[in-house]
Parts: sequence; structure tokens; C-alpha cells
Amino acid sequence: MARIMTLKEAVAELVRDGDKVAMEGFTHLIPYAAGHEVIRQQRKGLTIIRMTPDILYDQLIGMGCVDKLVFSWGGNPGVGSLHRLRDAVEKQWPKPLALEEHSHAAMANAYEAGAAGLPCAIFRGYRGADLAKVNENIKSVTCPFTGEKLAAVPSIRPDVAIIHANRADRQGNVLIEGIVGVQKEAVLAAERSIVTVEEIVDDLAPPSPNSCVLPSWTVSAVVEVPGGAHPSYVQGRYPRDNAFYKAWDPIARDRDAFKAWMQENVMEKGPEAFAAYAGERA
Amino acid sequence: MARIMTLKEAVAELVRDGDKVAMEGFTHLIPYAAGHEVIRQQRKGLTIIRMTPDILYDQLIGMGCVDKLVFSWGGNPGVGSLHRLRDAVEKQWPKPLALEEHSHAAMANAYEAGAAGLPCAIFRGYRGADLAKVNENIKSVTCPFTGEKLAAVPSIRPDVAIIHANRADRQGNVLIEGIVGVQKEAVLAAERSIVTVEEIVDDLAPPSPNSCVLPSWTVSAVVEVPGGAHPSYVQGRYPRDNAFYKAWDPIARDRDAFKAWMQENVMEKGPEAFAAYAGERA
Amino acid sequence: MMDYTSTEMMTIAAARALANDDVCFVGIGMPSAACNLARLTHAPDITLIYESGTIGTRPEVLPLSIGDGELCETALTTVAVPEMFRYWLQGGRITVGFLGGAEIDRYGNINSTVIGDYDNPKVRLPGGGGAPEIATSCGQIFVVMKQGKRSFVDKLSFRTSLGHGEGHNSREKLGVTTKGPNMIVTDLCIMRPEPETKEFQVVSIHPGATREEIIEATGWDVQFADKVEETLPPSAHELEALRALNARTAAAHGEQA
Amino acid sequence: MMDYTSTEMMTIAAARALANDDVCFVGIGMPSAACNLARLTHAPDITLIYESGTIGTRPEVLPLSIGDGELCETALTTVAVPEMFRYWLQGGRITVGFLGGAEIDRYGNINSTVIGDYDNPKVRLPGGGGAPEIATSCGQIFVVMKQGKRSFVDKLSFRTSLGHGEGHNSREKLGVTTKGPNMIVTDLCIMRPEPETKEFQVVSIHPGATREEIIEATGWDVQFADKVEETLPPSAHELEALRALNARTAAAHGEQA
Repeated sequence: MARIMTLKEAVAELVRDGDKVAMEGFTHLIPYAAGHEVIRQQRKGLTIIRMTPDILYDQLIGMGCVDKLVFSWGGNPGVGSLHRLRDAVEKQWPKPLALEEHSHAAMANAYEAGAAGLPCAIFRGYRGADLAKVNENIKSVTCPFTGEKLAAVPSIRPDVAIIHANRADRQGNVLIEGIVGVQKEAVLAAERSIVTVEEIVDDLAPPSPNSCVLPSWTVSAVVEVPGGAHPSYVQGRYPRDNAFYKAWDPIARDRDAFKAWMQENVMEKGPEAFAAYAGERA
Repeated sequence: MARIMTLKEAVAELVRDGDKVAMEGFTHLIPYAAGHEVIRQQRKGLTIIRMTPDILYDQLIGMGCVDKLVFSWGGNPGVGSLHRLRDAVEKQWPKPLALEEHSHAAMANAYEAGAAGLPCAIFRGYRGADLAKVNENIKSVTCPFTGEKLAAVPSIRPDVAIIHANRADRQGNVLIEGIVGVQKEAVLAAERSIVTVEEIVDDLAPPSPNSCVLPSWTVSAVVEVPGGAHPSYVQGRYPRDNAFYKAWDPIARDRDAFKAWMQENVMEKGPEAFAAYAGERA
Repeated sequence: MMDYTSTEMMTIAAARALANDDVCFVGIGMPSAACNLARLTHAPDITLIYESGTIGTRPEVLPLSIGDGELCETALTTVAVPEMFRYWLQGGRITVGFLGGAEIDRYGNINSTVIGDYDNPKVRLPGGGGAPEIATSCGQIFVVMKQGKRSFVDKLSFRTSLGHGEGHNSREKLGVTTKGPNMIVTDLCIMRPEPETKEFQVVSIHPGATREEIIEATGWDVQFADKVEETLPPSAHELEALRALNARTAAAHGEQA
Repeated sequence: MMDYTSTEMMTIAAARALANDDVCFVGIGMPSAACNLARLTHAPDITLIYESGTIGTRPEVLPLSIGDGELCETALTTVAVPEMFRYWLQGGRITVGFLGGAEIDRYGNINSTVIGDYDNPKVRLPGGGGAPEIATSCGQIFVVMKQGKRSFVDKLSFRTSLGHGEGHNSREKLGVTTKGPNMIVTDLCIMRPEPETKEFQVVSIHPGATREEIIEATGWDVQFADKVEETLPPSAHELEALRALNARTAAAHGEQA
């Protein structure tokens, strides 16, 4: 059964130095508030996993929390580079960053295999592409029926998955809706999980019997953090803050500007600051 | 784009002698009306595929349409045996029936792999079980990362998939809701498909952005057949006719009783007879 | 004390073995009755999962099939069948799976496929369905079956699902890390695997049943534990809950007919 | 005739190549503009799919990211990302995929990973995302990129996604049965692969552009087809639709700011 906790408690108990952490969200529902709490609690030596690392992972990397990044596309969508990521890879600032790079298809399959309890995923991929030459976690298996060679990657099994969701009920059951990404898989694949939600309600009221729901007993902690996905968005509540994504570019380009911004907006703030971005349920 | 057709036209054009046919439905939404049309049009030499063949497949087998059955559980749920299936296997009446037998996990994975365009599925299965000894389509692959031996089965790629769904819109987009089984996978894995629906509406109106929807361009034919799942059921419209399932047992036990029932209720009827079972949308 | 039938005793004994935090993969028939009885008595928060995709379901009446509408309507969520077998069963989330079959042997291996030769069977049974992977993926397996010489056999015609194989560490040798069949509840008694050999032995006899009856109803030379208990008879509360459930079920199925 | 920019010409030329029955795997930026322009002009029923899971989406304004709320709100349905890559992309249901990148070579191989050495890069680019499998799973690939010597290169630093490999039957030798890159649309011209060698050659030059400009903007010894056409300039209808789309987009993104 999920415990309903404060964000500070949940991160303190469930995210540990050296953990493999997946903070997922495919543009939608990115767990910014929870990621900031990880930064505030100064976790170190993390391996962070995500298909589409964006500003949040830029912040974790720039603040020195991260040893390794597992990813398939790392950028500021529609804007450009992640400058803290680039600075770490190109100039080892604030410390060297190991990369394990995959394609989206590989990562999506690896999360799916992790949720399914399998050691690896197979798919038709990487044909004629160079990534297999620089990533020893890309191998192959041969179909025993057709002889076709298929790509194989290890399943993703995070120590802890962190996601943001639309809402939860008081028992800790979680509803994810809209662009659901790989969040369900990330939680099911992980040993532990933290789910921040816009609100905790009496009745989960999924709109369809087939809605994407995580039962309480598959989640470690549920935390109510209204606005907790900002500058990402929550379908039907508040839109993506595209202006913030654009404004991040000059902040992240400069090490001092970055540090100053993080000090003011993360280190000296708490999850309650996100409430300013929360909208009303449509 | 799906064409909106009559059932007679759709079966005449899309189901051919010798086809591999998957008429899926996991208790819910079993395509009885469409299956009866296949019997009326006297298709021969079919390979019929289904996880849970029930009365409909008993009828197809008893009427001599079938050469081979691919399945994982063949019975009358909560009642007992399928007597026509047993008669074919045990006494070759009306003709011999080849069996390819799997577990549910294998079939579910094989449909999933078929929808995913893969030649095979891998899963952790059949350990210590005898089926692998009598089914040459159960093989194994070795995980290249852990060395674990995993079961492998060929993906299911039907020539034609036939399902019944809750509703479609006039463009031929299909909504499946409730116990969705493997129907989406069966259609996506198949070369051709027929979807019968309770009603065709102006606005599909899926209740959730993540509802189970088959876009029109993934379906060959959509046919409106109210009540077309009877004696199976349609969530929110009409309940499972449990009394019919129980009443089938004595009919199917006797070859003559079976033939008489089929003559009267299938050969001399048409899909419009199912309308009597259709309920109002809840 | 109230009168009760041996079937009621069997169902109640199985229900008692379930805990409030169990996640059960429920089969139709006896297991469904036992799981829902547990939910309606001592384990109100137990999670029931049916292979049709319904998770956290709380049916008012027992389903006739594994996919009755009642299961979906009262479920927390309903997933597609491939997801059920991949994320939920194979994913290792199920603590207790229920199995039954036409034949079981002393090590809890089960046959639900054929009687006689596979290619030329005397009786073609429905087949294993989910059993081969339920038997190896769930934390432990409970078996609920009426006891008799034709079903409790010395040698299976076909091994549909793995129990403890040939006994001892058979499961480990196959790389299977789950506990396997850990209890057989019959209309006469409760059996548990002997810790070393893994052969099922009688650990509790239902009130009114005798050792002689059990020996007579078992196709192998059945063993009894050093200390055999008498099964606690059904309490009034258990019997009332089970009978009310059965009555609701009968009424619901009758109404639909 | 109306004035127009080279970016408008590029977008419109790409849009024209799309048919009403195409199923497009759309990337952000130029491809998104081209696909939606096609939908708003000659291909009203075209199916647009974004890798965020949105199928059959009909955005009123262009998304900034691959997963803007607009895409989900106007989609026929939105699926999980693993399903998107398994059932929809790998399943072979996409007729046209769009790709772009930092570098492209004469065979349509693309780099969006690094400039320089992989382990010690001069520039770390965002990475391939969906590109490796988009390049091999879609029926054909269209590339939309501004032309220049630093992007149209003789030799890639890294091959993120397969085009025609080393030319000729490179794809077949890798077991890839899809057509691969079949058109490059730039701000200067349209290129198509020479049928035999698969080297991209100029088949149509946009009004106002010259062979010299194209040669100057290409890092390899670019070839011209025997018959090179002049690209039809944007029609008033095309320009109006594109500008209205861009205006709606600017207004929407501005409002949110």
C-alpha cells in the first residue's frame, strides 16, 4: 500500500545516494517538484534514466547529483541544447558524466521489459546505426523460428521511479491520463516509487474502466504537490509553460547564472512554491 | 480506411477457405454473429486461433469448417467441456482436428508480438511443463545479458481477425471498452479484419483520451450488428447469457441435436436475429 | 454449531489461508468463492485479480466465467490480457495463485490437458489456460480440489503445470525461484508439502473426516504429518458470509436466465 | 504572385509530397509544419502520429514539443510510448517518417548524436531519439533540412540513423526492406536518390535558387539529375494556410507566456 507522505519525507526515505533513478514524463507530467527535492537533499552519485531528459535533468547534472545518464534524446524541446548536460560531457563540469545512450524504441522496450519482469527486451532496431558500436548494452538475439537477428537491450530496473500524475485517491491509487508516456512502466519496473499528484481526492473516478491506473500496492509513496509538474504541464489543469522552456536557455548557458537561479528557485524554496502554477481541474 | 459493409459482404470478401482466422473475445465481446456468418457461408479448411475457444468455436468445429485449432483453454466456462471439440479430437467427427496448444501467457505474448510486427515473442514460461514436449512451436532463446533461458513462440499473424466492439463512428474508428482481452492485438496482427459493433454513431466519444481505439485505417470492414455478441455480452448494454451457456451443454453432447440446432438457429437465420438480444446503451 | 457441507468446509479452509495484503490470481469456481469469502470476512483489503484483466475487483456475486461484466464493473482498473500476463503475472506481483485440475500428484504437479495419450487422448480436457505460468510466477500456489482416487493420482497423464516436480529441489533445478504449491485444500483435509521431500502430507483433517477416508480417496500412499490437527469448523460468521454470497450469486444468475 | 521566404518554400514543398492516405510519423519543427499544412490544404484525412503517443491528431496550432497538450486533446487516441514504438512504428503501419539532424551525407545517412569523437565530442548533440528505428520502419523517409556545407557533409561524425548506407543495395544487405530516405527538401532544392546508386541528386530547384548556390551549400560533389525541374512556387492558398497556421501558433505560445 502506498503511504501518503510529504515530499521531503518521501525523498529522504526512498531516494538514496548511488541509486538508479528514473524520473519519467514524456513532455507531459514531468516531476519537477520531486526532482527539485532530490537536488535540495543533495543526493550524490545517481544514475539518472529517462527517454527524454529535459531541463530537470539539466538541473540535476549541473548541481552535481549525477554520475551517469541513461537516455535516448537529451534536449530542450523546440529550443535547443541542454547546456549543463553539454558542459558535463564536453568539459566535465561540475564533474564527468558517463552516458549510456539508446534509441527511443530501445528505451521504451527496456521499460516495458522491466515492468514485465524480464531480463531483456527484443525488438527490430539499430539496423545500420552506429549506437551499437559505442554501447555494449546493445546486443542481439536470433529468432529461433525465422533466423532473423533482432536487437536486444537489458531491461530497465530502476531503484526508484519518480513520476507526477493527475490525481490519487486516499488509498493511494493513482490515475495517469493524457500523454501517459512510460510512467506506468517506470513505476512497475522499479524497486521503489514516488508519485506526486495534483490532488488527492475521495473518489479516483477514472473516466474509463480501462484508464491508466496504478494500484496503491504498486506504489511506495504518494505526495500531493499541486503544480508539481511546472514548467511541464498537466492535461486539463495547466498548460506547458513554453515561455519558461525558452527562458531557460540563457540561464543554463552560463555556470554562474545557473547556480544563482538554482540557489534562489530550488535550494531556497520548497514544493509549496509549485502551487502558484497549479490550475483548477477542467 | 475501414469500409462500412453488411456482414454477408464482409465475410464473403474477407474470409477465405484455408485462412488462419482469429475470432477473439475474452468472455466479453465474442463475435458470435460474425462467426455464424462464416458458418453460413460454409468456409472450409480454416485454422482458427483463440486463447479461450468457447461455444462459437465448438460450432465452427462441429460444422466442419475447421482443420486446425490454435488455443490455450477450450471449454464452456463454468459449465464444462466443449463436446464438439472433444468429439473432433477424440473421435474425428466430423473430421480430424489438428491442435496447436499453448498457455495463455504464450498466446497473449504471441498476439502482442504479432501486433508489434515481430517474428516471435519471448517470455518466462513453460518451465517444468509438458506442453513444450508436444508443441514444436515452443522453443527458447537465451538472454544475452544474464544467460537466462526464456521461452519463445512464433508471433500470431492471422489472415483475418474478427472481433465485436462496443461502437464505431461513421469513419470506421472503433471503440473497445471493458474487458478488452487481446482484440486490439488480434486486429493489428492480422492482414485483414472485420469488426462488428453494437452501433455506428456520429461521434465515437471515447470516455478517456487513452481509451482503447482502433483507428479506421487499421480495420478492413466495420459492420453494425446489434446484439452480435450474444450469448457473450457487451459491457453496459446486455449481460452474459449464462443460461444459454448452461443450455448449450446438452445440445452439444449429441451430434443430431447439435446439427438440428445449427440448422434452425444459424443456417436458416441471419445477423438481424441478434437484434433481439441487443440492449440499450446504459 | 451450524450444519455445513464438505464443500463449504473446503471453501472456508481455503479462504482462511489468505491475508489482507495478499494479491491473488483467482480462478473460476472454488478459488473465486474462497477469495471473495476472504474479502468479505477477515481480509477486506485483499486484492483480487482475474486473468481477464480485472485488477482489484470486488464482485457482489461470483462470476460464472473468468470475464463476467461484474468483475470489470467493480474493478479498480481493467487491463488488456497481454499486459495482465506480462506486467502483472510475469512481473512477479502476485502473492497467491490458485490452481485446480483433473489430476494432481503427490508433488502438486497438475494435469488439466488430457487423460491418456496426448495425441490420441481418452479424454480431451480444456487445457492449461494460464496454469503453466501461474504455477511458476506467483509467490505461492494454493490448490483447491475435491479429493478422490481418480484425481489424486500416483502418476499424471500429462504435466500441465509444475508443482514440486520430482520433489526435493526440483523447482530450483529448473531455475524457478517461487515457492510453488504450498497448500492443497480438499473436502476432507488440508495438505502441506513436507519441507525436505516436498511430498504433500496431511496436516489437518476436517471435522468428521477420517484418516481411512483420506487414504481411500488418494491414489498414492498418502503420508500424514507427525502432528495432524483437526480443522477448525466453519464459524457462524464464515458460513453466513459464504451462504449469502452463494445466494446472491444464484439469484443474479437466475435473474439473467 | 506573393512574396515568400525560403523556409516557407521548403515547408510547402515538403507538404506537397504527402498524400491524403499517408500515415505520418511527425517530428517537431519543420516536419510538424509540413504535415499540418498538408492536412489543412490538399490532404484533409492524412493521419498524423507523434511519438508521444498521439494518433490521428489535428492540432489547431503547432506544438513546441513532441508532447504538447494540444496534440492529445485533438487526437483520435493517445497510447503509451512502448505501444507507440511496438505496435505503431515497428508494426509497419507508418507510410512516411520525417527526419532531420545536424549532418546528412550523400546517401541520406544522418547524424544527430555528436560532432567529433563519440567519447570526447566537440559538440554533444541531443541524440537520435526515435530516429534509428524511424529510419528503418517507415515505408519511406522524407528529410527536411536547411542546406549548408556544415550540415550537408561528405562524411558524418556519427551515423545516428541509416539512410542508404554506402549506396546501392546497402539497406537490403542489412535486411531492411523499407525504402529509406526518398526525398530531401531544403531551402534551395529537392533531392531524390538516384535509382541505382542511391546517391541523392538535385531533381528540382526552388524559384530564385541557383545551381551554384546549391553546390556551394553542399559538402560533397553534388550531382544534378538529367532533367532538373523548377519547383512550383507556393500558391496563394498554400501560403495563406501556412501563415495562418504560424500566426495561430505564435498567438497561442505568446498567450501562454
